[in-house]
Amino acid sequence: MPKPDDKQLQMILEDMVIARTQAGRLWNLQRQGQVGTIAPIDGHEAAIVGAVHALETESDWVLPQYREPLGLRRYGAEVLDTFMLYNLGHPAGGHIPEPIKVAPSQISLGASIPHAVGLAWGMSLKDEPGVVLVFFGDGASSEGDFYEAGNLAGVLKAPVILFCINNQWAISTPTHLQTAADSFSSKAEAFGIPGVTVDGNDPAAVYEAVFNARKRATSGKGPTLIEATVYRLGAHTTADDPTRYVPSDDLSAAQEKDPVHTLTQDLKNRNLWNDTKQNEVETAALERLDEAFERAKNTPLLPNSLMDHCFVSDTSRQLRQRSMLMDSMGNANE
Amino acid sequence: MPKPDDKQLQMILEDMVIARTQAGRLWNLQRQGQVGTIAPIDGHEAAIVGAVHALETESDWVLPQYREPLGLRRYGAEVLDTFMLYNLGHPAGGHIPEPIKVAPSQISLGASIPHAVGLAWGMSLKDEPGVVLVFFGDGASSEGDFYEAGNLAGVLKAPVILFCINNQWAISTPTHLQTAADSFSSKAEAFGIPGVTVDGNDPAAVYEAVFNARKRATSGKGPTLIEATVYRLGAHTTADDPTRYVPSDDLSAAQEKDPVHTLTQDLKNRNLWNDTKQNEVETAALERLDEAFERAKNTPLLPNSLMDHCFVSDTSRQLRQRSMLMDSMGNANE
Amino acid sequence: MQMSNKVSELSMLEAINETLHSEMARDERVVVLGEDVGRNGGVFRATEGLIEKFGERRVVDTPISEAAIAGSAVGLAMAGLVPVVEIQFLGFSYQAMHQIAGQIARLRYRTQSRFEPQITIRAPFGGGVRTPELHSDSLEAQFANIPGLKIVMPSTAADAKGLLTSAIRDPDPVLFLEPLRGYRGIRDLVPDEDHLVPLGQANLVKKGDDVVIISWSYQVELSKRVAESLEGEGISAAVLDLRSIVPLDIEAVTEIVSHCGRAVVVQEAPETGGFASEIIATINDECFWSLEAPVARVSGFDVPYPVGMLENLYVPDETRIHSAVLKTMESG
Amino acid sequence: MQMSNKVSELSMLEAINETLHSEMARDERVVVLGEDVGRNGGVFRATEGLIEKFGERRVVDTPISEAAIAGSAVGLAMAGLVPVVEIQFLGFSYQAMHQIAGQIARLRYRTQSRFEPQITIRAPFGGGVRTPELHSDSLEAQFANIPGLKIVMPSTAADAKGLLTSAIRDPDPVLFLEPLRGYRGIRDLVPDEDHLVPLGQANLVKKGDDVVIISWSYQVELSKRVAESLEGEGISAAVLDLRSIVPLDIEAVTEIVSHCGRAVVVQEAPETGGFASEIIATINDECFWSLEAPVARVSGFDVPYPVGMLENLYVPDETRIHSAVLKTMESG
Ligand SMILES: Cc1ncc(C[n+]2csc(CCOP(=O)(O)OP(=O)(O)O)c2C)c(N)n1
Ligand SMILES: Cc1ncc(C[n+]2csc(CCOP(=O)(O)OP(=O)(O)O)c2C)c(N)n1
Ligand SMILES: [Mg+2]
Ligand SMILES: [Mg+2]
Repeated sequence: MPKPDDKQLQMILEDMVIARTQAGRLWNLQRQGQVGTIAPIDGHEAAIVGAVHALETESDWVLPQYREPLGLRRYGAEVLDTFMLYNLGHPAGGHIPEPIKVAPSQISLGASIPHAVGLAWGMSLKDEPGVVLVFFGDGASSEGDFYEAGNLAGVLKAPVILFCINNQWAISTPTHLQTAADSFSSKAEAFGIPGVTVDGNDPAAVYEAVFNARKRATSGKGPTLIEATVYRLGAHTTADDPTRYVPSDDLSAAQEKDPVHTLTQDLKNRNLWNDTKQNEVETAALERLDEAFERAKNTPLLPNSLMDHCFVSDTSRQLRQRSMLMDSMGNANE
Repeated sequence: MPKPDDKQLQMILEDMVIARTQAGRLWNLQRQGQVGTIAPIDGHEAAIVGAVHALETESDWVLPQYREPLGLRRYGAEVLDTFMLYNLGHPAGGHIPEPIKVAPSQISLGASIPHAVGLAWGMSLKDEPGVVLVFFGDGASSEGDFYEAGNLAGVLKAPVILFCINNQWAISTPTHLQTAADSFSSKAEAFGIPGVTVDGNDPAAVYEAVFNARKRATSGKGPTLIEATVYRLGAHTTADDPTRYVPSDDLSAAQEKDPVHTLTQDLKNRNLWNDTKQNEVETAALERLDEAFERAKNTPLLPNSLMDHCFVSDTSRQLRQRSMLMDSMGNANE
Repeated sequence: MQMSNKVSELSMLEAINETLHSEMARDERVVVLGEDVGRNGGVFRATEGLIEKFGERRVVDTPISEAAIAGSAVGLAMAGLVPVVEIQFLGFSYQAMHQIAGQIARLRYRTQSRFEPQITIRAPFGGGVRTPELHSDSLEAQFANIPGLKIVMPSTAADAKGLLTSAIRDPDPVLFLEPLRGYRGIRDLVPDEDHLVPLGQANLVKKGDDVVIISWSYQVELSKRVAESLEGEGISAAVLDLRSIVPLDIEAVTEIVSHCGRAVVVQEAPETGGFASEIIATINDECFWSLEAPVARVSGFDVPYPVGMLENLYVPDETRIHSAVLKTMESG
Repeated sequence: MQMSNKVSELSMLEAINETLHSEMARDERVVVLGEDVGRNGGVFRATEGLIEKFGERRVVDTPISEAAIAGSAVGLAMAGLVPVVEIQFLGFSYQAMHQIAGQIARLRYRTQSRFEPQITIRAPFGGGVRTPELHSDSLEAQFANIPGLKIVMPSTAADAKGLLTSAIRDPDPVLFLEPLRGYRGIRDLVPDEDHLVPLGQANLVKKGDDVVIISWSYQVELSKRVAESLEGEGISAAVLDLRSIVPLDIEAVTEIVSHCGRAVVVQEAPETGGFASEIIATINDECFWSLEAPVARVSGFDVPYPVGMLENLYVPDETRIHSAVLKTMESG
């Protein structure tokens, strides 16, 4: 049944509203200097949440770029908890605990795509069930990593879903300067795999595309490239000033199609959602974010963190550096 | 007039026969330990020579991979002379003299493709006429450089011809392990540019494809990806043993379609070629190769060659290294 | 005061932007390419105003393809243009390593000067501003081991102008590395007129007799502060700003180390294989006998560049430089 | 003679091939991937016979995509497999630099050990066999400045087996660099049984009292010959084979340098920023006071690795090592 039923749509909307609400609070926290640079999710909710709801969280991996974490709630509360540590610049922000099948954010554009292919390939070598879905942007699709990995995935028939969120911008670079291809999904031709473009503002369409790609992958037929077209409604990040380059007409037109508003309206019309529910969800989302934020702030920063986890055990030079560091911190505490 | 006329076909066959003949002699020289590793041209003659004959040597650049030099005779005698220096491991083997628009061999697979795009782009920025044709193999097409550069070329509408020689093998790797794409030319879809596959054993077909691509490029319409399908009739290089992996049936089938034999037969049938001509051309080709080889062997190796041409002028450390080197060479001569 | 002596107080970022403007105006062969360098003026505004002034043909927003950006610069140079490339953060030069190290650095050598790589690659790097991964890494030593690349690392706004001008006009490829912390954190007087600082000449920014602190890029700023505070403690510390690590001003290093007899080398990069090692090896080669104590090095640690909360522990600070100097003074 | 003491004379190539066979047999998580590693058995035959024995699922001929090869190894490791990657020549690791340096080396650190990069990358390199461009370059110093990578460079067939076994079993990523000249040019007695040489333990291959020659990989072979010939000249030269440059056996370096008081470091890489600098810096740190002369370094030159006819001038040979030792003996 590739289409999400009403119950699923309600859950999808709930996750979308939560993501949007928490993104707003996070933006404010950044403006107050409480967390580091943030890449807002606004406009991407349907694409991300719709995709994730078509996965089996127990068997399927998600490898995000950096805009997705707030949309991955379905994978467990730990995703948000870890994300808040990440936003603080805490080293534990890179460790989403077992058994959650979500990788931490990837800053190096495109670099996770070969990881996804290798992971999917490895799972199939081990005859493990499941697929890997890797998120990346229209901009990231220009990296050699995307192409090399997509081509490799095609040859290996790896159970991987290459999920390109085309939000029309790579920072200030519009898609027509990113590629002359007809669409990002048409790049699938180069890999000999199917490519589909879906309206990323329509979570049901996204769900369906991922559902089908998943089925294809798990039945040994190999990868699919999905392009979800959306519009980046916010800034690239808190460090960006989109008024320098985003035409305001384009933005207004896109706001008309805001995926959160559209689905809210739709479910309201069908009596599957109402303002009370909306308020409840928003309130709980903020409480949850604040709680995660507090917990993150109270997570001790172990003095060993700087030197730990480079190698399993220190080289002799690292040992010396570690003790030098401890000495100097001891001095600083005196 | 996209088709080569009979006169052109005769010139094409002449160049093909020369290439094949010289390749044989070069192979023997390598076997005698007189030159370094050689990548034979056998089977690629029609694709290379056919392509080059559709170019304007005064305005158009050729950036080879490593299998092409013997097929570039049309660009001038200096190409062979330089190639022989290259085969000896002489530093002057990298310097094809001005004004010949041919780059030296490229060992790093795919690496010349962005160069070609940049060069074509630069020529169009300077409003210079001409196009750039870059040769690369089916194997090289899997490098990120091919994809990144192809995509960039599409965006810039650079006057470049991406010429992929699909000889069915990348050393021992057959094309079905190289990509799952329907064809190498279908990768053009990813760049939003036209892609065509031509029979690389048919020099007229190759000529026509390059002629059309050139016209497209010079009229500002941008790049074309051409795939010329051939079969590698020889070893990958003198260091390779293809009997380990090339099915002998495939090889025999390919030998039936040997481009040099096919065109020879064709022109003979039409009284445009005969055995006398063939003998003349072969004899002259060998003489020419031997002459180039002798000249290369007699080209002095200047003691400064090791340190020259890194920077325009030495750093102080290089100066010290240079004098150390001169001292030790002085000592060695004593 | 003469025209040519006029100066303005600029941040390092402003000095870089101004230099790009004047070099593009001076030489029409100069083209600027990179991610977001056009309409957006660069994510740090280093290329601000260029596209408006010089147009879309000479100032090009590229796809996100570092290898194709660096690789196409080779072709642009072959066409006789002078590409000035921006890699958005130095860490992403890894994506272009085969083009930078394998192609750009060797173009002149492998073609015996048939082709000339007059290419400048600008990239920000360095710690202290809590950036995400791969934005802060100091990779200069990795590039220094690649023959054929010049590596320039200014520590002042005036030098940024003088060295970038030289870099763009230099017929050899130059990696021009800009400290993130210095973009707005460094301000000084910059000549308004054409200003050239030759590549390969270190700057003795502070004289001293007891010990010399040798560094480059933003660490010079910290070294100066330490050297000044040491005056109060009766230690006369010189500060040598290398300005470029390739070419390395071996003579300047030798002279000041021979004079002081003691040296501390400061870098942000990890200790193992960092460029400080090369400085120490050079001192060993050139003026071993004048050393009164082993040369000290202050470095990042041998772990990947860490997340924001750990950054202050990782990046050398005044305290660490200060105590390295004291230790060196006590030694021997 | 006990079973476990049996040895066979093998070339370094044979030792590597045998080790890959035994590690694949021992641990079914081990998979081998790379260009031409399957049907062809590798362009040097290092992976010969593996595909026949372990099948196409565990021995995979990949497309020519170094970045995807290294990058997919990260995913394979995340899946719990143990990838052993071949990069056909070390020079082409540049194409994968963003995956090796930016991802593999940091996987454990950035995920605080949620993911473990038990990945071995094998690659041949080094001069003396007149290869085309980028086949011979010694890039070890560039990798040594990337925290999170171990770098192993054997000089004997026995060590190749012992170190490769350790590398494959090591939970951290290891770059295992194989000298082209050693593939067939080095032969020695290799234990038939399981043989492990721990990573990070240098080998004092020859004792000596007057001077120590420190090197790694094929240059150890030359250094040994020089040291032996020096005996006849009345100079007692030790030879220290580092075996791995990360981890570096600082203790072994310190001990032998302190004992001899004089040292020569030999590398094939270009001088500037080569790993010899790091050895000299380490000696400066650890045993400066026992030095009786500056440490000498013998290196390639600061130019790109040259074409075949110039190779003999470029790569350090016995004559250059010999004269560096004599000069060091005369110094001070
Ligand atoms: C390899 C690499 N190059 C450059 C950057 C700098 N950068 C960060 S985000 C970004 C734009 C990414 O655009 P896209 O992939 O479309 O994702 P979006 O931000 O639109 O979601 C760039 C260029 C980077 N992080 N990694
Ligand atoms: C970047 C890079 N990776 C690997 C190699 C090693 N190598 C040399 S030739 C070759 C096969 C190339 O195949 P293809 O591009 O099809 O060209 P062909 O030899 O068939 O003409 C390989 C893998 C290389 N030279 N460069
Ligand atoms: Mg985008
Ligand atoms: Mg081929």
